[in-house]
Amino acid sequence: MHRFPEDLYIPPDALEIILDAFEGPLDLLLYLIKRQNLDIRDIPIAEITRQYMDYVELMKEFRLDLAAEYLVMAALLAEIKSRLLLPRLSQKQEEDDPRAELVRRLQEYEQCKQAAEALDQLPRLEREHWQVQTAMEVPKQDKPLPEVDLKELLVAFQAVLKRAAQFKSHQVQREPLSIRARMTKVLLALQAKSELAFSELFTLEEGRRGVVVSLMAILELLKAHVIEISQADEVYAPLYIRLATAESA
Amino acid sequence: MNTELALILEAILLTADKPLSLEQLASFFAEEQAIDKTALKQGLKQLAEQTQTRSFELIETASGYRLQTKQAYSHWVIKHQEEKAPKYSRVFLETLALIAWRQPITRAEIEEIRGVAVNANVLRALLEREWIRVLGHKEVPGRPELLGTTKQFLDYFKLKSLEDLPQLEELKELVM
Amino acid sequence: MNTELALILEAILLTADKPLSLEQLASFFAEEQAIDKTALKQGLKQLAEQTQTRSFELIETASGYRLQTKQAYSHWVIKHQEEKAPKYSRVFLETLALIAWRQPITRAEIEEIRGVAVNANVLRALLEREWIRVLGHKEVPGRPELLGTTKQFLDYFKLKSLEDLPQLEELKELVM
Repeated sequence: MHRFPEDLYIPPDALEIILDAFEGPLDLLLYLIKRQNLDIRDIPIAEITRQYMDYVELMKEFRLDLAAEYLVMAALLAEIKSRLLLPRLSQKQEEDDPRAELVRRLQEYEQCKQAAEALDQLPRLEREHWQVQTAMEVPKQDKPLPEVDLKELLVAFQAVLKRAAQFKSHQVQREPLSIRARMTKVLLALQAKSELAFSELFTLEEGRRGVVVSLMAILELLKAHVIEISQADEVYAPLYIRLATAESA
Repeated sequence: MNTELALILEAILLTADKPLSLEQLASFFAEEQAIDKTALKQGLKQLAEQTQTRSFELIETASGYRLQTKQAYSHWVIKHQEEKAPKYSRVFLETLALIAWRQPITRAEIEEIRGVAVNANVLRALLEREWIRVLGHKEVPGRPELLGTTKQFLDYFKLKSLEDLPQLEELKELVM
Repeated sequence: MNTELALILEAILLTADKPLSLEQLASFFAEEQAIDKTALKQGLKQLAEQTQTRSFELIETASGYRLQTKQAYSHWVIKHQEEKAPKYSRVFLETLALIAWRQPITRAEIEEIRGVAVNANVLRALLEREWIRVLGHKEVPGRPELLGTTKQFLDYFKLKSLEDLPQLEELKELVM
């Protein structure tokens, strides 16, 4: 069993907090450097790598869900360490400190942290200040309601689907609207009449396609536990549809 | 402290969204600073005096105290309402769009697609405008409401039926 | 009329639900009483002076003027909220900070600096609050979106412009 890094306080029952406490590998590295008052620009790579690996091992030991980024950083540190150990062949290489890129990233991240703190310090609404308002006693006019154009609505729909797709790995599936529209129709009919015969939900004039749409809508509603179907105990008794009740769910 | 009390009360009332009773006002003060009704009333009296030179005044309604614009200024203030045609927010339009194209849909499903909590005010506004209604309940734990559009919605957008809602593919043509 | 103007402005701002620009304020006055910007500014200055003895103050943010409670009263006013003031997580603040200071910036660039994947919920919450927006696309393969902050962001943090963001320390050179 690994030793806990000495100066990190770990609440006994919440080891996950170690992982939560850091925003990522750069944050963890920065913490290791800062707590020893080291200069970011001149990190003792071997020592810092050892400490970093201690944490990573500890996290692995407790089977914490270690983000891949932590392992990538571990590999990078090991690589820098080995390059530093290699004998320097020429003058030119001396200028080329293998740590340079890491230092740049650490500095950049530190600056980001600093910016976040600066932002948090700014006085803001809902914490230091509130917008003030007085009540207004004016004759209530008929306030015109906002107007909406169907095109606007369609654009909003497209925007929300686009955003959803961006944030999700799977596309929001496109269902034919006709089925969804029919689902609403069925529900409205069930609100007017608590029970409907299965056959009442089909309009033969709509033809084959209409019947299929109705059937799909009914199946969708069944699947979603919104309606239920019942049949009397006779073989050819008609099917009845009603809104699902809690007991039937 | 006394003048200070009037100002604290002013700050509280200016950020309240409804009239506040004496009890409610008292609850704004921590135990160690507890303030009795007499002191509160005195603070309010002082505030009322101080606002004589301001554009707003302290009034007491059935449910408590509130600061409101003086009548003399209603002439200007009323123009807030005359402001150009109001517009619905993006949140409003997106919520309505999802209810229209994806009905019957639950609140949780809207949240799932939009990725953020559904704004209660938006739903209320949609219900008030009678553009949406509760079609039924999904018989799963919590029995969430299934939302759908109304006839009024169709009428407003001059649609004969939901099938007439344009498909996304038509967007290009519409925008052109 | 002069003191009166300050009070009229007070009444208008006290009944506004967002900051109002000089142009917007001017539109509250009828043609026959038209007020030019110099006069308006003077009225606002007077109002600012008058509110020195009140619990609220006049401030100018990116989109205009607004009246807000003075910081000294936040202690009381905060009790309107059932919970404590919203606290933003480090991920939230760091992501927002990068977008604010480094805009226009792509999602990949944020990931590169923070060393971890961007949290989709954070971006969504920022978009929903309308603190960030898509400014355009970077013309590289994949055409990633370029993110930047909005006026609402500036208003919330009481900033007049992006230049008012606190200065950050410069990056230093590597010690060799």
